[in-house]
Amino acid sequence: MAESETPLLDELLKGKWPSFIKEMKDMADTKPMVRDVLRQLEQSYRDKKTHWKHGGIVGVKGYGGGIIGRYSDSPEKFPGAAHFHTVRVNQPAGWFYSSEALRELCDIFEKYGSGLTNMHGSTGDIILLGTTTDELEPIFSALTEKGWDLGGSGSALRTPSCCVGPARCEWAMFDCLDVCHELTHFYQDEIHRPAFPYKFKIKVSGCPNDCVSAIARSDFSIIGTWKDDIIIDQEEMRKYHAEGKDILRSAVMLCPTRAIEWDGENIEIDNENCVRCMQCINAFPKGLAPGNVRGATILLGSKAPIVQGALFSSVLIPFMEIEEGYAEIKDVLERVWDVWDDHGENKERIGELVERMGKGEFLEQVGIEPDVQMVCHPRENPYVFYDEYLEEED
Amino acid sequence: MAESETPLLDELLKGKWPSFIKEMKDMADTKPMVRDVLRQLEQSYRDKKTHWKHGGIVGVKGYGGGIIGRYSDSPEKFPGAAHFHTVRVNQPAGWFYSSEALRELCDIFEKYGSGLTNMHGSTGDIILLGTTTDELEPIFSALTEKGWDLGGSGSALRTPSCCVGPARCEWAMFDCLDVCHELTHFYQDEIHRPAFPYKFKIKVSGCPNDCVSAIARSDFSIIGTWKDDIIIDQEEMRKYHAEGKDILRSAVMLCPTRAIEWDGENIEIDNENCVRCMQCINAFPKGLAPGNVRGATILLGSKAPIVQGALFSSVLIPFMEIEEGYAEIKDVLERVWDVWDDHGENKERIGELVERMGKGEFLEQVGIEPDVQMVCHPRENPYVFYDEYLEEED
Amino acid sequence: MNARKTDIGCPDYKKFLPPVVHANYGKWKYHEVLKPGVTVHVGHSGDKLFTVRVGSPRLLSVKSIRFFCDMADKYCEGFLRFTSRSNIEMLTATEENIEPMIKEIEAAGWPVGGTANSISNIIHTQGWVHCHTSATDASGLVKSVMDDLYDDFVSHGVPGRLKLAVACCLNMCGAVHASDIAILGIHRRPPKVDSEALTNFCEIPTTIAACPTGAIRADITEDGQKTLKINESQCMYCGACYTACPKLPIADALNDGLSIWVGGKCANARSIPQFTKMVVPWIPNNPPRWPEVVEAVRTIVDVYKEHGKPWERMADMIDRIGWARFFKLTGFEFTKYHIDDYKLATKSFNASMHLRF
Amino acid sequence: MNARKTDIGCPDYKKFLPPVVHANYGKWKYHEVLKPGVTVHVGHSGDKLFTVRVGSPRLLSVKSIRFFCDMADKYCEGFLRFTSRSNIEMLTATEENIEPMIKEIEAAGWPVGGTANSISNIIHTQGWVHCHTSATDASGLVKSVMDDLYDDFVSHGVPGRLKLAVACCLNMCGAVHASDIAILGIHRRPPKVDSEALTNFCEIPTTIAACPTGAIRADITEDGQKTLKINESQCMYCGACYTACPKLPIADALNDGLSIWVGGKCANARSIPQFTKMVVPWIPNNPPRWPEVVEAVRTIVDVYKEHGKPWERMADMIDRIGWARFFKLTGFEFTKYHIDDYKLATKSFNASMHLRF
Ligand code: SRM
Ligand code: SRM
Ligand code: SRM
Ligand code: SRM
Ligand code: SF4
Ligand code: SF4
Ligand code: SF4
Ligand code: SF4
Ligand code: SF4
Ligand code: SF4
Ligand code: SF4
Ligand code: SF4
Repeated sequence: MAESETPLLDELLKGKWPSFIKEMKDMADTKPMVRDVLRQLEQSYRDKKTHWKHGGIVGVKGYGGGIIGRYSDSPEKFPGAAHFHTVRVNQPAGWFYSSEALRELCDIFEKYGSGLTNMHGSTGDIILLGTTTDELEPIFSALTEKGWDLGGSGSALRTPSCCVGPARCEWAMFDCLDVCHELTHFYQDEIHRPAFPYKFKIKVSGCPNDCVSAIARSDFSIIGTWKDDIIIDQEEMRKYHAEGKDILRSAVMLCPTRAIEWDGENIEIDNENCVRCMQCINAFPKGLAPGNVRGATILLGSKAPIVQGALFSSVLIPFMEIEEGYAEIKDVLERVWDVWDDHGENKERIGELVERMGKGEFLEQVGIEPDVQMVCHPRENPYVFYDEYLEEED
Repeated sequence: MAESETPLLDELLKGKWPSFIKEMKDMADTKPMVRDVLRQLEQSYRDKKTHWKHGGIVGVKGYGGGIIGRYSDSPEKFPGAAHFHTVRVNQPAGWFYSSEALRELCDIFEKYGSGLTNMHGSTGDIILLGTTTDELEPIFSALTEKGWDLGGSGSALRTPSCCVGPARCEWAMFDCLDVCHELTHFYQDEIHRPAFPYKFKIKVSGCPNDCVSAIARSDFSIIGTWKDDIIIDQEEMRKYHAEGKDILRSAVMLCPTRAIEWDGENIEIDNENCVRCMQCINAFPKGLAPGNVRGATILLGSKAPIVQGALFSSVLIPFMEIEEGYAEIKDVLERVWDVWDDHGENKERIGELVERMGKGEFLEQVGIEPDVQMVCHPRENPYVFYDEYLEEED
Repeated sequence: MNARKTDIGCPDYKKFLPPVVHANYGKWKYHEVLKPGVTVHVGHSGDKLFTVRVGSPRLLSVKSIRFFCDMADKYCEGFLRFTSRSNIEMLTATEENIEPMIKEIEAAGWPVGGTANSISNIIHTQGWVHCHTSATDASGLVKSVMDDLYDDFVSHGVPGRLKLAVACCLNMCGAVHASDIAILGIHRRPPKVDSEALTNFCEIPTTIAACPTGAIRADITEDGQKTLKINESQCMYCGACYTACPKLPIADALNDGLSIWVGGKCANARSIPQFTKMVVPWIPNNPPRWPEVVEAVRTIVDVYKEHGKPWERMADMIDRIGWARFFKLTGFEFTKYHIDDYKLATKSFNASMHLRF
Repeated sequence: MNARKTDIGCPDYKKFLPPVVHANYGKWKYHEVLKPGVTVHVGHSGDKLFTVRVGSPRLLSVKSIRFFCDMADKYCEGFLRFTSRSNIEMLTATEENIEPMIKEIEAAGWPVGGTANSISNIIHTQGWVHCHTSATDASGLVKSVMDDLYDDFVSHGVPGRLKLAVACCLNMCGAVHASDIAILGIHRRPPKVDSEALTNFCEIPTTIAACPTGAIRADITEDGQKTLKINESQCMYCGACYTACPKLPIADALNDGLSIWVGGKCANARSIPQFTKMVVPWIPNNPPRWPEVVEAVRTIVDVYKEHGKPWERMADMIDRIGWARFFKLTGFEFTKYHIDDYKLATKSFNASMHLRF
């Protein structure tokens, strides 16, 4: 591709950070559609404006999602960009790959599309960035042939994702990869056939460090924690100390509830006041470890700001033991969906429903006992709606 | 008064805390109206229900407030309680009295009313608890004769109040008694002739300890603070230490921004991070004192919860030097009232107006520059309403 | 206008300041609490002002006021003041006067205390003594609770200052929304509609507009009269409609009662001001001594005494130990009614993994 | 149904785990960061797993992916993974492989780093590369900013983890609402109404209902066509109406641009999760390299480097030093637009005397 066609974009070939323009140019030589997309992008850089139109509804047979339709607003100028749909491919839990499997994916993407990807989309999917309507069925066949399926889009369950967890992290309180995998498989219908009031995301983090931002970016957040005391290896703590690690400034003074004492010899933790924030453990992984009674907290409702303001997920089940098969998680999930089905308005995320309905009322609907850990503090206003009042005859 | 008439109330004569029933009974002997009020109260104790009706509009000539009308719902049963209006008398700043002045008040109250008072009402007034419509003009004349005037009620400026301040406190950053007195006198018309959308309260505290709860209970809160460094007397600190006072646990560890260091010999304060909370000064009044550049913060908008939820006042002017005559305070006050007059709805407190209008917009209306100290943090949502946008020709 | 005086404002406070205050006005150096109820303020001049704080029921007869005037004349050069919590403060520059004065005051049945780490007087309101919207009696509650807390008024036995408030309805005249412990009278049944001649007393549109939840709408009685109808499931008993329209009485002996709140504060020391939080949604009215309320307050005070650290206010302690532990220690039940569902409710949800087990 | 496969879900992750992971799955003991980009995880068994983290533009061609497959085959027994920030992680049990692998990867132009106290990759979105509602280009911004922050990716020079995000419109696909530093594309001019054939493309009631501020109402054009009218003073440019109706284009070259945000976080370490806060309301789009944005981010990073204490995230640092000082140190102007006026605005007001001078 001649440099002169995209002088502005070429500026982005400079600099040390790997360039997405280089990635695109690498494909442009063999893929005319990429060349036109680049030319259209150059136009955007000149106009300071997108040149994509609203997506129309495109997809594969039997699925209501997984493809994001995308059309150029100037197909006459950029014919290769006329269609440039996204295919969302459901990633394996934890984003682990064998080179063999990845190569198969690459071959498919190169054959049926632009050969460009996002590894990965913000929700977690493998994204094939750009193909035409005609190629959708063929690419779908090729993918399923090799064991791949589409991810979610629209008012559906979105592709669940999880942190690396037990595969490479000492702090995973349960098998987050397996939970993610199992939920993905168990709810295939919910992923592929949008039937919810709006989108619904699940993210699974092995501990409160929350390396997949479950608390901020998933309607249903499953995050590991523990119930019993932090396990202390005093010897290792003394070693850290001897190495010059500052236990005072990296743990004691940073503990949000000041639950730690360190006298230069021994560390002591007031576990009743420990809020399981992870700070001391993060700082001293050899000396401190989460307890043995491990499980997860379920939190509900996070989302981006459109249009009532962003929400974080908030505690729905303070502690749940995670047992193989994950029946309890599924049970809660389905009860939440039922209430959402009955009461959710169109385009109302579950967090917004809880806000509108009231969390107390929502708990009752969903059949979960109120627990003080669900709130930062009890109500500050006296405006209680009582279910009933006493009458003379009572 | 025969004990048998009020058996339930008589239970409240027992116990060590001074009894309001005793106070009432003490007057009942000479005041039949008090006897009937007691009988009505006994009835309430039996019925678990008030026996007062909505107040009608009563008052003294030329004033729109200062009297709270109160009528019995059973005047036939309790004729002495048929009328039992409250007279709000504006207290002297700081609630200081000479015995002479108090005695004069007592004489007036006994002559023209029940002889019962609240010393004081929650807003700060001296309250004469109970008189009849006929006695209102006479009592008003008697009061003004002796130098007393009524306080506020209704949609008016309410009686300002202030802490004991410079009269007996080392921490008063300015003369809160004088500010309170001056504003009371300067705004007599606003107090006596309700012309606001709703009530408006002013409270003045000499320092952030806020001994009159200005931040929680006044629309316009004037609270003392200082700008420069905390004054340290190391010698006195060492004495405290020698006496066994725990500087670590009473100051260092309680400082909200951890701005204090104490090495057993010297105390050091990072004044840039000190948020003027007063804790360390409270704990060690001989060793630490507020700086010399003293003034006040003006905060706006606190109120009880009816009906949008309770509000605390929030920062309007982070720091104002307090100069005799208080022209700057008056100027701000009047600009606030102007905006309220123009935009406030009926029964909308100023804090509610700010909420509805947006604080940024309110600041513009009232002519005060936005300052980051007015907020805990900048906005968390992207929903900015811009005043204007650029057009092609710009 | 004739000679009728108006707009003279309050008397000048300067007339009422004792000489030692005049001399040291704005020039105090420090203070010390000598014992419960007795403080000394020392001026840069070296002058001393002694204050003796006396508990008061706030509702005072002229007889009692005159008694304190007598005390002031005898021991305080004729001056005294009241505090923002309605206590009486006897002011003297003469140290020797303190003990005889205290003796005489105590002998007359008045408690001396309320300073520093004691439980001071309870800020309260009118109740059945004087108000038409009251769901309870404020003075009776205060008397009952203070009888029980008496020892904490006359001693310094709590970890930090402990500020109590009572209000008899949601209007919260006083300090309920920002107190360490608060008792709040609440209605709990939607107003009854007294259709008879309602339109003579009430403006229909104003009344409808008064309801913050939109629970009220216009209606017609069977005999064709204009009236109002309340959607009961939308009502949270604020009484705003009753204030607008006396034909919507909200008081109801069976359902009126008390709620208990904790953790509010106004001072900026350590933590910023905090709103009070509801911990017991409802206790029935049980006059004349409300034993269940007294018991609940006592429970909270005991937890605070045992678990609070020096200087910690209730809010600070709970912040440290957590609400879960507070509910466990007090034995109060946590219900769905404790979870905010009003306008800013979202901000009260625990949107974090900070949990205690 | 025919042989067409559907609903097979994602492949089993177990197939893709390297042998050392299989052997130590769920049995890791601790980890250490050996140098920027290189970590070791040690199992209770004593086994070691080394990870080399490589920066990625996220938008990868199959060519690049195949390159990493080659590297995996050569050094990692054929396995690799991606992180939640789109970095590539090469996984090996063989310590000797680390250096040659790094050498080869770096030689091909890929940076190794992003661990611990470095600035990791920027979570971002589609922008002009693929999205119809974008107010800016995400990838170009990321490239421009990361070129500038490159040294902080390959070293451990920041006080704590520093997480960046970019999103190209208010939908905030990704992490903008909870990041240490975020760049957000915004529109700043109300949608234009393209009345022509509007009713063919848009449902009038749905579009009116889509607006959260109620700024849209039905209207009639001069020639009697049904159309929509926007009350511009009520519009805050969220684009919700454009999503519902393509005939309300909101993109506008002159007014679209970027806002800069700081202080969000998701982790629960120390403080609870925090939303990001707006610090620069608007910078015009200046492609291809957005120098003003790069400069603003650099300013923030420098302040953080100078004033942050170990482990402190941006939010923790600002909490300690105060927002006033943050604005002073960065030189950003504080305006009325910084003050929240949306639904929960009240909770962001400083209702305290905690002030810094
Ligand atoms: C591809 C992706 C961005 C990316 O570059 O990675 C994306 C792209 C779009 N998002 Fe998103 N969202 C993507 C992750 C997110 C996330 C992050 C996450 O899932 O962790 C969020 C914030 C979390 C959340 O769900 O709230 C997100 C919040 C939104 C919203 C706002 C929803 C809300 O309730 O606030 C919209 C608007 C809508 O749904 O109408 C939206 C809409 C869109 C649409 C479909 C635009 C539209 O209005 O039709 C975008 C299509 C772009 C395109 O042409 O490819 N996208 N979107 C991400 C999905 C890839 C994947 O499947 O892996
Ligand atoms: C007498 C007093 C209580 C007391 O026992 O001390 C009082 C008594 C009444 N208050 Fe109050 N308020 C009194 C201080 C307060 C305070 C505290 C304060 O001023 O520091 C508040 C909370 C702060 C505030 O202003 O928000 C307060 C908040 C209310 C409200 C709720 C206003 C709001 O916007 O939230 C109402 C309802 C109303 O205005 O309709 C109210 C209404 C009333 C009325 C007039 C009842 C009514 O609806 O008509 C009460 C008359 C009772 C009676 O029969 O005597 N009162 N009222 C206090 C005034 C005495 C004085 O002048 O010194
Ligand atoms: C007399 C009075 C002012 C007045 O004008 O009437 C007063 C006087 C003093 N206050 Fe106060 N405060 C008075 C009501 C308040 C209030 C308002 C209230 O009680 O409703 C507050 C805010 C309440 C809140 O936060 O909810 C208040 C919060 C403080 C604080 C901060 C306490 C804290 O740690 O949170 C201090 C500092 C301290 O305790 O050393 C303080 C300190 C003081 C000092 C030590 C100031 C001084 O140097 O003289 C005085 C008290 C001696 C003592 O030990 O009691 N004063 N003080 C009020 C006495 C009320 C009473 O009879 O009990
Ligand atoms: C690989 C990855 C998980 C994954 O499944 O992909 C991961 C891996 C680790 N994280 Fe993370 N985190 C990863 C994204 C996150 C995220 C999400 C994000 O970046 O968007 C978060 C929450 C972000 C937030 O708060 O906004 C996150 C918050 C943490 C924290 C808490 C940091 C804090 O102090 O606030 C720790 C603890 C620590 O730093 O020691 C942590 C610690 C770790 C450890 C040390 C866990 C372990 O023992 O292996 C791993 C990091 C080695 C290192 O130094 O980087 N990880 N970590 C993600 C790498 C992203 C990247 O390429 O940079
Ligand atoms: S969330 Fe916890 S378990 Fe998962 S990778 Fe991060 S630190 Fe490890
Ligand atoms: S995990 Fe957090 S809260 Fe618990 S002791 Fe460690 S630092 Fe403190
Ligand atoms: S508010 Fe401050 S100045 Fe006023 S009495 Fe209390 S401590 Fe003293
Ligand atoms: S006044 Fe408060 S913030 Fe300032 S140093 Fe003292 S304790 Fe810290
Ligand atoms: S709180 Fe309610 S009942 Fe009590 S005095 Fe105030 S308005 Fe009357
Ligand atoms: S009591 Fe309050 S909520 Fe109930 S109907 Fe009346 S105004 Fe509405
Ligand atoms: S943030 Fe907005 S413009 Fe960017 S991909 Fe998401 S929806 Fe599209
Ligand atoms: S951009 Fe948002 S606020 Fe503006 S008119 Fe459209 S929907 Fe309404």
